[in-house]
Parts: sequence; structure tokens; C-alpha cells
Amino acid sequence: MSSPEPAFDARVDLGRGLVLTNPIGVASGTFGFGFEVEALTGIGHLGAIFSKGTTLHAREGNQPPRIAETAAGLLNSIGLQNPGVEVVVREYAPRWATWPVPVLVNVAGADISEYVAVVERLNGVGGVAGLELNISCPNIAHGLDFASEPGAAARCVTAVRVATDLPLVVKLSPNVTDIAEVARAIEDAGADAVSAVNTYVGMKVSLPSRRPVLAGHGTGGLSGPAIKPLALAAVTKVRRAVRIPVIGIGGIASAADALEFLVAGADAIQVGTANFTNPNVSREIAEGCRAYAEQHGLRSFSELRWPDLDHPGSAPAGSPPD
Amino acid sequence: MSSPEPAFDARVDLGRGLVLTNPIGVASGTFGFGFEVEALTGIGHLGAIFSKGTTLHAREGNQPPRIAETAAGLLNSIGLQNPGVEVVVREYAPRWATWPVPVLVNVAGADISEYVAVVERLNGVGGVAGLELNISCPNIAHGLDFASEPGAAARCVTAVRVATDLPLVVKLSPNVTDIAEVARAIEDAGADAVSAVNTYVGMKVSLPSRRPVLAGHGTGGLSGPAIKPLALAAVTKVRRAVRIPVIGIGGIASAADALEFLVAGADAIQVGTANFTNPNVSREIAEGCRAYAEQHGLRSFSELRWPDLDHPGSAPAGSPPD
Amino acid sequence: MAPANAKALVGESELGRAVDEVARCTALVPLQGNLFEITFRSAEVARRARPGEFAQVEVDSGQIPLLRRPFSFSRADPEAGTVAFYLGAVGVGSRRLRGFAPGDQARLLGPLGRGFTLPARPGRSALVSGGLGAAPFPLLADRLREIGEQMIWLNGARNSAELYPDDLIPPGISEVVQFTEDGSRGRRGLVTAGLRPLLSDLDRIYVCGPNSMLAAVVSLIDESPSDRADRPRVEVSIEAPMGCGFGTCLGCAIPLRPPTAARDPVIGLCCRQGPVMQDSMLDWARLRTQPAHLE
Amino acid sequence: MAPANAKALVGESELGRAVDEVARCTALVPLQGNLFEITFRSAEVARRARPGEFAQVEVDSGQIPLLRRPFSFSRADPEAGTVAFYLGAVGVGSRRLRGFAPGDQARLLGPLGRGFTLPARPGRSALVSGGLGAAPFPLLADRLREIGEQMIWLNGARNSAELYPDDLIPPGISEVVQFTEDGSRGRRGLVTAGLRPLLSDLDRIYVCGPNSMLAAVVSLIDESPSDRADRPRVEVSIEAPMGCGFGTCLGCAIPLRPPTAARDPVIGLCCRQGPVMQDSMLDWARLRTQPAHLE
Ligand SMILES: Cc1cc2nc3c(=O)[nH]c(=O)nc-3n(C[C@H](O)[C@H](O)[C@H](O)COP(=O)(O)OP(=O)(O)OC[C@H]3O[C@@H](n4cnc5c(N)ncnc54)[C@H](O)[C@@H]3O)c2cc1C
Ligand SMILES: Cc1cc2nc3c(=O)[nH]c(=O)nc-3n(C[C@H](O)[C@H](O)[C@H](O)COP(=O)(O)OP(=O)(O)OC[C@H]3O[C@@H](n4cnc5c(N)ncnc54)[C@H](O)[C@@H]3O)c2cc1C
Ligand SMILES: Cc1cc2nc3c(=O)[nH]c(=O)nc-3n(C[C@H](O)[C@H](O)[C@H](O)COP(=O)(O)O)c2cc1C
Ligand SMILES: Cc1cc2nc3c(=O)[nH]c(=O)nc-3n(C[C@H](O)[C@H](O)[C@H](O)COP(=O)(O)O)c2cc1C
Ligand code: FES
Ligand code: FES
Repeated sequence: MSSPEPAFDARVDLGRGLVLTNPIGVASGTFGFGFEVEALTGIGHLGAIFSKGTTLHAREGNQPPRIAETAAGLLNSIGLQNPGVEVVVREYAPRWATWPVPVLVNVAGADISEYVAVVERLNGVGGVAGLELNISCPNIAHGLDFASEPGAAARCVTAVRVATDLPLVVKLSPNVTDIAEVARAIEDAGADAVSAVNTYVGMKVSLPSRRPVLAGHGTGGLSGPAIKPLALAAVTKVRRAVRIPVIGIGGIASAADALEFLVAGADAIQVGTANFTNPNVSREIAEGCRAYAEQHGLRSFSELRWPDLDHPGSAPAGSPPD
Repeated sequence: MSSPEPAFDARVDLGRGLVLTNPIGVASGTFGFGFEVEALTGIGHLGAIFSKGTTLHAREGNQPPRIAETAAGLLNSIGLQNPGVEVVVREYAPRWATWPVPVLVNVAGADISEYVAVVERLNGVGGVAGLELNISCPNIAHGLDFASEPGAAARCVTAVRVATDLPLVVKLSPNVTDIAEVARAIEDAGADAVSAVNTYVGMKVSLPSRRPVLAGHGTGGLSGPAIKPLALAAVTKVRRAVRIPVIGIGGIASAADALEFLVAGADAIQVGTANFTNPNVSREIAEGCRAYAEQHGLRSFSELRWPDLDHPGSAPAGSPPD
Repeated sequence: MAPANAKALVGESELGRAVDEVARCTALVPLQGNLFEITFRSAEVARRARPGEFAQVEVDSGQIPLLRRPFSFSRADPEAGTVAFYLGAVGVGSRRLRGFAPGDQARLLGPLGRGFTLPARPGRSALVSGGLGAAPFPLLADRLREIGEQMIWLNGARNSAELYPDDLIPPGISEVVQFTEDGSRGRRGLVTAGLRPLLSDLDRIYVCGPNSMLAAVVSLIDESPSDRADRPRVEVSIEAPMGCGFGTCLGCAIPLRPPTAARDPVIGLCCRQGPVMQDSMLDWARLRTQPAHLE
Repeated sequence: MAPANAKALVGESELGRAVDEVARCTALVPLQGNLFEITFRSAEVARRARPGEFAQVEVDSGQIPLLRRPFSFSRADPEAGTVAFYLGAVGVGSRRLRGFAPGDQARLLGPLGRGFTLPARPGRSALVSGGLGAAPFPLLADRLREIGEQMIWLNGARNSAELYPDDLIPPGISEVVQFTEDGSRGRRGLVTAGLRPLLSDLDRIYVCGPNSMLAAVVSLIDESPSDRADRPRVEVSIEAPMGCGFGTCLGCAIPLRPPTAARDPVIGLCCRQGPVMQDSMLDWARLRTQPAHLE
């Protein structure tokens, strides 16, 4: 008997049993805890939801103004406003448990013990499908983010890995000299997957008031189409550095954008800022990617990958810009 | 006798006797060696011209395609195409000597000895008003740019400083974890000024061909309005780190953009990619800045600076992005 | 301690009412100065829009400007299926809309936010507007008229070029008093001067304008001697930069008056708990010190 | 060793002739498919434009698309002060122009680049176009006609929807032969088939189209048996992505045939040494292997 043409398979295996039905996720901080868009337009089309950054205690966040628009970009300095892990566990997770889409809780902390405490509280909670570690947080002890130095990143990830068996995605900061080195350290420390990238440090200036627009030190994180080329380059570097799945993030606003990240080496993607401008965008992207796969007779999205990338660990010297 | 109201003074002192008549320069690689725009629209309005990157020997540059457009940005991978320092000295410098605008030669090299050799050839050449060191070049010996590590940057700048008395601007790469640290090393090594920033490593993907658009490894340097918020944040960091003049670069396309960099701590600025889309842009910017100064009764552009920046060396902890 | 807005994040407002609709411009009426009124056919949004609520309007399908822009419904005609916005061309988005012609399309997401409270029984209201803050009042006046409310509109602006035009004001308002700071039209001075003598006769005051003007109006009311029981209900429509308009970006933070004596300042979301709020919910001291470039 | 193009960097072309002019659209003629012709009043550019030269057209004063777009002059009327471009709406810039209406403005920087060489004495020319490559030929034909040249135009495209319309072809061309790859109009097949039998009778061949089509035409000519002395002069108008259009960005690199036996490949600039070049200047082997996504 001749077996039928193998069908298209959109699934993505992030490890430890977490298999997404498709590679389209929504990025932390751009989808709240999922309830707003669930009410507005629905969430059934998603492969995964990454929650707003969650800390041990509730946080008020930063003073306004917190956001400012730039050329094809958005600066934010929200300051990790969130209700704290207790509310997440008691009020949100039970509702997530009824959803058809896995929710990964994005975890932030001021020091390693806070990360571990949040993660321990999330262990075994129904509705929590996994964790995404945001290690681009101020490391009060050392002055720099955990994400900006391989050693610090490894220490943080190791501590969390010991504390949980949940699927563990670690989110990379792009504000570093060598993102590949950090990604390798995170893989070695036991992460199941990495996501790349978080926002780029930026500033908008108000000429009339002769100071930055955002409150406080005036800096924020840049996201949106402006950073897409930077994020694509970062994903390619990370892809060459590690063997675990890579989730691409940065300026994705269309199915073509999402597919470009798959070409650049991502196994899955997250839609961020685009959720703000179009609450239907993740559905449009999921449908558009599926349609592309069918039109092009793909059996898996991994067929899109640029062949040059299939040499893990072999980072080329790379010609830097002029 | 009552002295008259002090007049507006647009001049910028870059050190070692190099005083620009105004803070508006044009960025390396976006103005050739000055001759094209001189022929098209003139150069008399400029404070300074920074030449295309010049190496010891002529370079063909990279294979096409070399440029690609992104959202409000431009990726380039020119590969330092230039005729070599000999042609610059013999054919270009004599013409510069007749210009009313100082020309600083942007110098690139594969190793420290090449930087030194180029600089030595430029010493004492009429028409060469100063140097801008592009240390974001592949360091063949160590694999990373000189600009990505304070120690390497300092070694390169020290060697050049010993070799020349010309005014020495050193150009910073933004693709680093801590630009302030590199800037301080460069100041300590004897630079007269720093310029910030060079391009950000980025990539554009062609979905139809399932590979990057640019040739080779597919990465290039991102410039244009997309990077303006990133460059403003970088300039602010550098401003807090050093006492020497800072020349701001990144996405400047209008007088308001230029003035925003002055608010963010720059003493002068360079117009880059905008020269491609409007060959008159640097004139419009120079005139627009002057008009602003007059309308607002400035005596010097330095009055625009955000007061929070006037604590050299006092980098705040800074709240990183969410 | 969970902050006061933790609940809001779990969707206390009615996002389920909002739709994202492709709307077609049916009219653009240029007014004096940079002002204009733009009307869209958007049947579902028009059917649902209530006074004080807003829509997130996509001004460009490209990437500049990136974000949609929030505009309050100025009129809504459920029968005709149209909504109108009253705008000034002040920046990139509003200037783009100023260039719209009938037939041009834009997506409208709405209705969003919490609007003005309509009284259960008719009484006396003052509508107090500053500049573009007049925007939501035509629709509010329509709905108040339907329930028999007696209304006075204190319509202020810096100068006559920025004043909401008299001939657009809907019928049924017993008195419309104009104020300009430079005296170029109506009375010279601020709307607060007109409001002071009315205070004791009012059941409700609806205020819309720049946050600094809202603060001035609230100060006036707070400082006027009155029985606490007599104090008119005050609702203000406040502004904050908006990323999404529906509660996910947390960008539209506004300072709330802490409900308890807790030390930490409390943050609310303009798009979910506002834009219309009772004056007593807001921390006016902090609102007043917000940087000027937001206005 | 200084590269062959070192001289070019010192301004061997005539940048001094170019002006940057605010031009007003006077006509937009939609043609079949996504094709159209757009006319601008731009007195100075029109006065200077020569066949094969191009303008950098600002399609948006905003930031998307960031760069101007290069388009060859398709017509130039110095008396009326107008220039016309023949375009396909293929991407963001050309689609933006497709939406222009008379009265809309755009900046034109031009004329730029090196155009077609006009013969000193009249003879016989073939104009060979593929798809949008027809663009510069109406203006070229006008100028050739003025000097009494005898012309044949081999006008090819993938299908009739992409073919330069017959009724736009200027007078004075002795023969216009249409080719479509799918046979939907004119002869089925490639323009090369039509060119082969003519070769021995031609003094000059002007070619414009996708780089792959230029390569095919040049191969045909090179492979055809002929006396070197007899070989017609071949000029091709080539394409490269352009950052500036006037020689400063070095983005429009094209592979030149090394003039000497030097090992290193030689790079030229399409915007200064081109876009029109003699076929012998180019390294066709490398041009042929350029990635397909450029076409
Ligand atoms: C809930 C809500 C409802 C609103 N309803 C209306 C409405 O009905 N009509 C209306 O015209 N506006 C309304 N606004 C304000 C409106 O959203 C902003 O003016 C708009 O976002 C400006 O977009 P823009 O792209 O034109 O300006 P931008 O380019 O974003 O801003 C340009 C410049 O204008 C300044 N600016 C922004 N807003 C104003 C303003 N209102 N007045 C003066 N200067 C300003 C900015 O500080 C900036 O410097 C509302 C705002 C909110 C939060
Ligand atoms: C010297 C010169 C003269 C030119 N003259 C003309 C002319 O007279 N008329 C004309 O129509 N074009 C001409 N072109 C090509 C034209 O410049 C490009 O098509 C234009 O830049 C496309 O801009 P866009 O923003 O519309 O497309 P983009 O958004 O920049 O590109 C969109 C997509 O279209 C593809 N594409 C780009 N160009 C073409 C093309 N020519 N055909 C098919 N697909 C393409 C791109 O690869 C991309 O995938 C000329 C190019 C040069 C270098
Ligand atoms: C308003 C806002 C809030 C964010 N909050 C978080 C967060 O809490 N935790 C986190 O890991 N990333 C956060 N991010 C970063 C996004 O998850 C994403 O990495 C980034 O925005 C880049 O993707 P984009 O360009 O598609 O938006 C936030 C981004 C935005 C715009
Ligand atoms: C096409 C191109 C070529 C460049 N070449 C050089 C160079 O040779 N040396 C250098 O130091 N910087 C070079 N740069 C970087 C610019 O000088 C500038 O730092 C950068 O483009 C950011 O400014 P912008 O956004 O205004 O363009 C180049 C930039 C571009 C776009
Ligand atoms: S505008 Fe996004 S939360 Fe209010
Ligand atoms: S297009 Fe810039 S050098 Fe040719």
C-alpha cells in the first residue's frame, strides 16, 4: 500500500512535553494576561500566550508618561506593572486552565531569589503551561541585567532550573555585545528554549521641554517594525549558537514578517507591539502562515529555514558594518 | 559702558585647534569624499565633512546587493569600498584644501598597524583637518571589533594617538553591552572627541528566496530614522561617561532631530542616511538650527542640553526595559 | 498588596462591546483654523457608541504613525450608521485624517473606555469644555436632551480660532456661553469664571479639555464652599498617551487617588477606567505636575 | 592599485546638471494591469533630461519608504516643462505613485546617470525592451528620430498585460514587433528570437529590461558569428538597488569586466557609470549569478 502524501504539520515542540499547535505566539507585555483580547477578538488561533511580566509582589510600575512613538517604533517604560504572582495563581490561572491555548508566565525578579520564589509559586498550578524568564531586569546586586553577561545569565537560569520542571523559555536581551555567548550559557544552564529579542534601549526627546519624553531617566525599550532587521540578525546569531528551539520576536506585524523569522532560524515567533495596533493581527498572521504553507506545499515550517544556518555552533566571522 | 547683548555663537571646539563654525557635519560613508554634493548643491553651510572610510590600500568592497530598505531604515554592507589613502592624499586632499569646510578623514583598518600606517600618511597633508577613527572594523587578530571591548579600543586609540597630532575623533559602535565603558577607555587613550553612533547590525530576509537580501552572511548596518531613539539613548550614556566633545549620529533628518541630539548631550552632530534622500538636507538642517537659536534667543547651542546630563561620570543605574 | 487596578486587568469594562470595523469616510468638514469634523460610516460602532467613549482610529495602514489614535465620539447616528469626530490637525495622525476624502477608509476599533454617566432622572448639568475638549459634548448633549436634562454649555478656548463652532452645537441646550482667553470671541477669560456662579444650581458637571484645565475646574469646585451633600457630581474626560486603547499595554497610566491610606501611589488605566472618571478618583496633585509636553 | 572606479568617485559624470525640483503631477494615465504613466511638471528637469537618464523620485515625504526611487525618463517635453515615467505598481513606492492625482507633489532629483549615446550620423538601430524596460525608449526614439535614425523596436514581455502599449509608442519607428512569452499578444517567444536575423544589418542596439534579459541579449550577440568590426554597438540600461542615485552611498555596485588581467573583480556604480553602459564594460558572468530576488 502506498502511504498518502505526508500532511502539513504546524506543531512546534518546545521541550518537556510542551508542543504548540502552531508557531504563532503573542509576546509578553503586549497581550496582558490574555483576557482583554479574549473578550475582544478571541484567542483560539494562537500557538501560545506569553503573559505580562510577573513578579513576586504587585508592582505599580513607572510614572507616566510611559510610552512614546518613534519612526516605525514604540518606546515603553512600563516598569513591570503587574498584580504579583499570587493574583496570577489564584485569579488568572484557573481561567487559563479552561483555554485551548497554553499560557506561559513571563517571570521577572530583582534578584535570583525572587525569580526562584515566583517560579516555585507557579509549580504545579493548573493553567500554567510553562515559564518565560525575563532576565533583562535590573540586577540590584551587580548593576547590570542578568541577560547582559553569560555568567550572570547562567546563574539565574541554573537556580530556576533546579526549582522547576515546567518548560522553561529564557528571553534574551539584544543590548549586548555578543548575544550568542549569552544564549549558549543559557542553553548549558538547562533552558528548554530561548526567545529573542526583548526591546532595545532607546530614548525620545521633547525639544519644547528640552528633556526626554518618558519619565525618570528618560529611556525605554524600543519595539515595533523599526527593530525587525535588528531582531532578525539577532535570531540568526542565536540560531547558530544553540540547539534548543529559538522563538523569534521583534516587529512582527504580518504573516510575511513571521515567515521571515522562520527563514532566519526561528522555530516559533511572538507577535508583540502589532497587537496594540490591530487586535486581530495574531489571527491574521496564523491564518496567513498556514495559507503560505499550503500554497507552497510545505510539510513543516522548518523547511523555510535558510540552509546556511544548519551548522549549529558554527558562527561565521561576519563582516561588521562599514 | 554697558556691553551689548552677547551674540549667538554657533561654534564647536573639537580640540587641538579644530573649531567648527557650526555643529552640523555629514557622516562618513554618506557623503563620499564630498565631491558629489559639492557639485550638486554645495557644501559651504557645513561645520565639517567626515569622509568615506579610508584604508591603506584600495578596497573593492562587498558583492552586491549591498543595500536594502527596512521600516524607516536602511541596511548597508558596502564593505569599505575606497580608493586607498594614497589617492585620498594625492587627488582629494588638494581640493579639500581650497574648501571653506574642514574635512576629517574617516580611517579604517584590519589591525592596529594599518590604522597607524594610514594616519601617518595623512599627517601634515594640507586639506586634512582631522581624523575620525572607525574602530568598528573586523579585528582580524581577535575576532571582534576594536570598538566592542574597552581594552582593544584603548590599544588602537593609543597607537594612533602616538602617531599623530591631528585632531582625533573616535567613532563608537552601538553594538555593545556598555558603550559608556568603551567611551571612557577611548577618552583615557587620548581621543579629542567621540562620535556616536555607527550602524546597528541588522538583516533583511527575502521570503521568496528564503535567504537574506544582502550578499554574503546577509547582515548589514542599520541606519536612518529607525535608529534615532537608540542613538539618542547611546549619546546620553556617552555624554555622562566622558568630558570630551560628543558628536551625535543616527537618523538625523531635520533640524528638530539635530536639536534633539543636542538636548541629549551632543556637542555636534552628523547627518547620515538623510543625505541620500535629500542632497539639500544638511543645508536645511544648518539653517533650521540657526533659525531656532535665533527665535529662542540662545547664546550657544549648549543651552539646549538636558540639565540632568550635567553630571559627567555619574551614570545612573537606569531602569532597563520591561 | 494587589494594586487597586488588579481587577481592571481582569476585564471589568465591557471590551466585548467593541468591534474593529473598516469604516468609510463620508464627510470631512473643514472648520476654522486647523479644526475639522470627519464622519465615517461604521454601522456597528455607531450602533454601540455612547457619549464619552472613544474609538482607536487607524490613520495609516503602513508603519508611520505606528499607533492608532484615540478620538472621542463627537456624534453618533445609529440609524445612518455613522460616527463623527471633532479634531484639530495637531500632529502626524490628525493631519493625515485632515487629508481624507469621502470614500477613504480607516479601521475603527470601538467603542472603548468608560463614558459619561447619564442620570437616571433629569436635572441640571453644565458641560464645560476647553478647546478640542468640546469633542464629546454634541453626542452627550443629544443623549441628555433625550432624557429631558437641562443643560448649559461653557465653551472655552484660547482664542476664537480654537473655539468649537456655535453652529455645530446641537439643539436643546438652554444656554451656550463662549469664553476665549484673549477675548477674541465671547467673554474674555477662563470657563472657571463662568462656572463659579452656577455651582450651587447644578446636579452634574461634565468637563473635557486638557488635563491642566480639568485640574483648574476641579480646584474651583473643591475650593467653593458647599455642603458635601450638595456638591454636584463631577465627571472629567482625561487624556493619556495610548498604546492600545483596550488595556493590554499599560501605557495610559494615570495617577489615582489612593483609596486607602496606603503609601504607594496608585496607577489606573485611562483606557479602561477612563477616559471619563469621577473627579474624586484622580490624584490631581500628580496630574498637575505632569510634563507640559503632553499637552 | 586604485580600482577602476576611483576616478568616478571624483566626479567624472555631470552631477552639476542635476536639480532637485518640487514637481507637480499633471497626469496619471492608468494602463493595463498594474502599469501606468505618470507626468510631472518639472521645468528644469524636463529641460535637461536626456534619453536613458533617470530621476530620483521622492514618493513620500515621510519615512516609509525611506529612499527615493529611480525611474528613467520615458518622455520629456522641454517646452511644456514636463517629464513622464512609465511604471508598474510593483512595490510600496510605485504603488504610492499609482495613487497620485493631478496636483500632488513630489521632489524629482535629476537628470542623473549616463544615458544612451546618440549617434553622430544616422544609421540603423534596434530598440530591445523587456517588460518595464520599455520605459526609456519613447524619449530615446524621439531623439533618434530627430537625427534621422532608422529604428526597429522589439517590444517583449511575459504576457500582454505586461507589454508596453502600442498606442504610446511614438511615431517615426519603422517597425514595432511585439513578443510575449505566453503568446498572448504578438509573436510567441523572446525578443532574442526577433533580434537574431537583424544583427548583421544594425549599427546600434539599445537594450533595456531585467538584468537577466540584458544578459540573454548580450549572449546572443556575442555568440552570433560576426566580424568584430561589424559588431553593432550595444548599450544596455542596467538596474541596481539605489541608495542615493548620485554616487555617495556606493550601494548600486555592479560588476565590471576588469580592464586588465588583474585578479580582483572590479566594481562600478550603476548611478554614475550607468545606468546605460556599453555591454563590453560589464561582467556578465557575475551579473547573471545575481540573486533572483533582485528581479
Ligand atoms: C480618550 C481620548 C480621546 C480623545 N479625543 C480627541 C478628540 O475627540 N479630538 C481630538 O482632536 N483629540 C482627541 N484626543 C487627543 C488625540 O488623541 C491626540 O491629539 C492625537 O493622538 C494626536 O495625534 P497626532 O498624530 O495628530 O499627533 P502626534 O503627532 O501624536 O502629536 C503631535 C504633537 O501634538 C501634541 N498634541 C497631542 N495631542 C494634542 C492635543 N490634543 N492638543 C494639542 N496638541 C496635542 C503632541 O504633544 C505632539 O507634540 C483624545 C485623546 C484621548 C486619550
Ligand atoms: C536607473 C533605474 C531606472 C529605472 N527605471 C524604471 C522605470 O522607468 N520604470 C519602472 O517601473 N521601474 C524602473 N526602475 C525600477 C524601479 O526603480 C524599481 O522597480 C522601484 O524602485 C520599485 O520601487 P517600489 O517601492 O515600487 O518597490 P519595492 O517595494 O522597493 O520593491 C517591491 C518588490 O518588487 C520587486 N521589484 C522591484 N523592482 C521591480 C521591477 N522593476 N519589476 C518587478 N519587480 C520589482 C522588488 O524586488 C521587491 O520584491 C528603474 C531602476 C533603476 C535602477
Ligand atoms: C508595552 C510593552 C511591554 C512589555 N513588557 C514586557 C514584559 O513585561 N516582559 C518581557 O519579557 N517583555 C516585555 N516586552 C517586550 C516584548 O515582549 C517584545 O520582546 C518586544 O516588544 C519586541 O517585540 P515587538 O517588536 O513585536 O513588540 C514589552 C513590550 C512592550 C511594547
Ligand atoms: C551606506 C553607508 C556607508 C557607511 N560607511 C561608513 C564608513 O565608511 N565609515 C564609518 O565610520 N561609518 C559609515 N557609515 C555609518 C554612518 O557614518 C553613520 O554612523 C550611520 O549611518 C548612522 O547615521 P544615520 O542614521 O544618520 O545614517 C555608513 C553608513 C551608510 C548608510
Ligand atoms: S492604552 Fe494600552 S492599556 Fe490603556
Ligand atoms: S545609488 Fe548611491 S552610489 Fe549609486
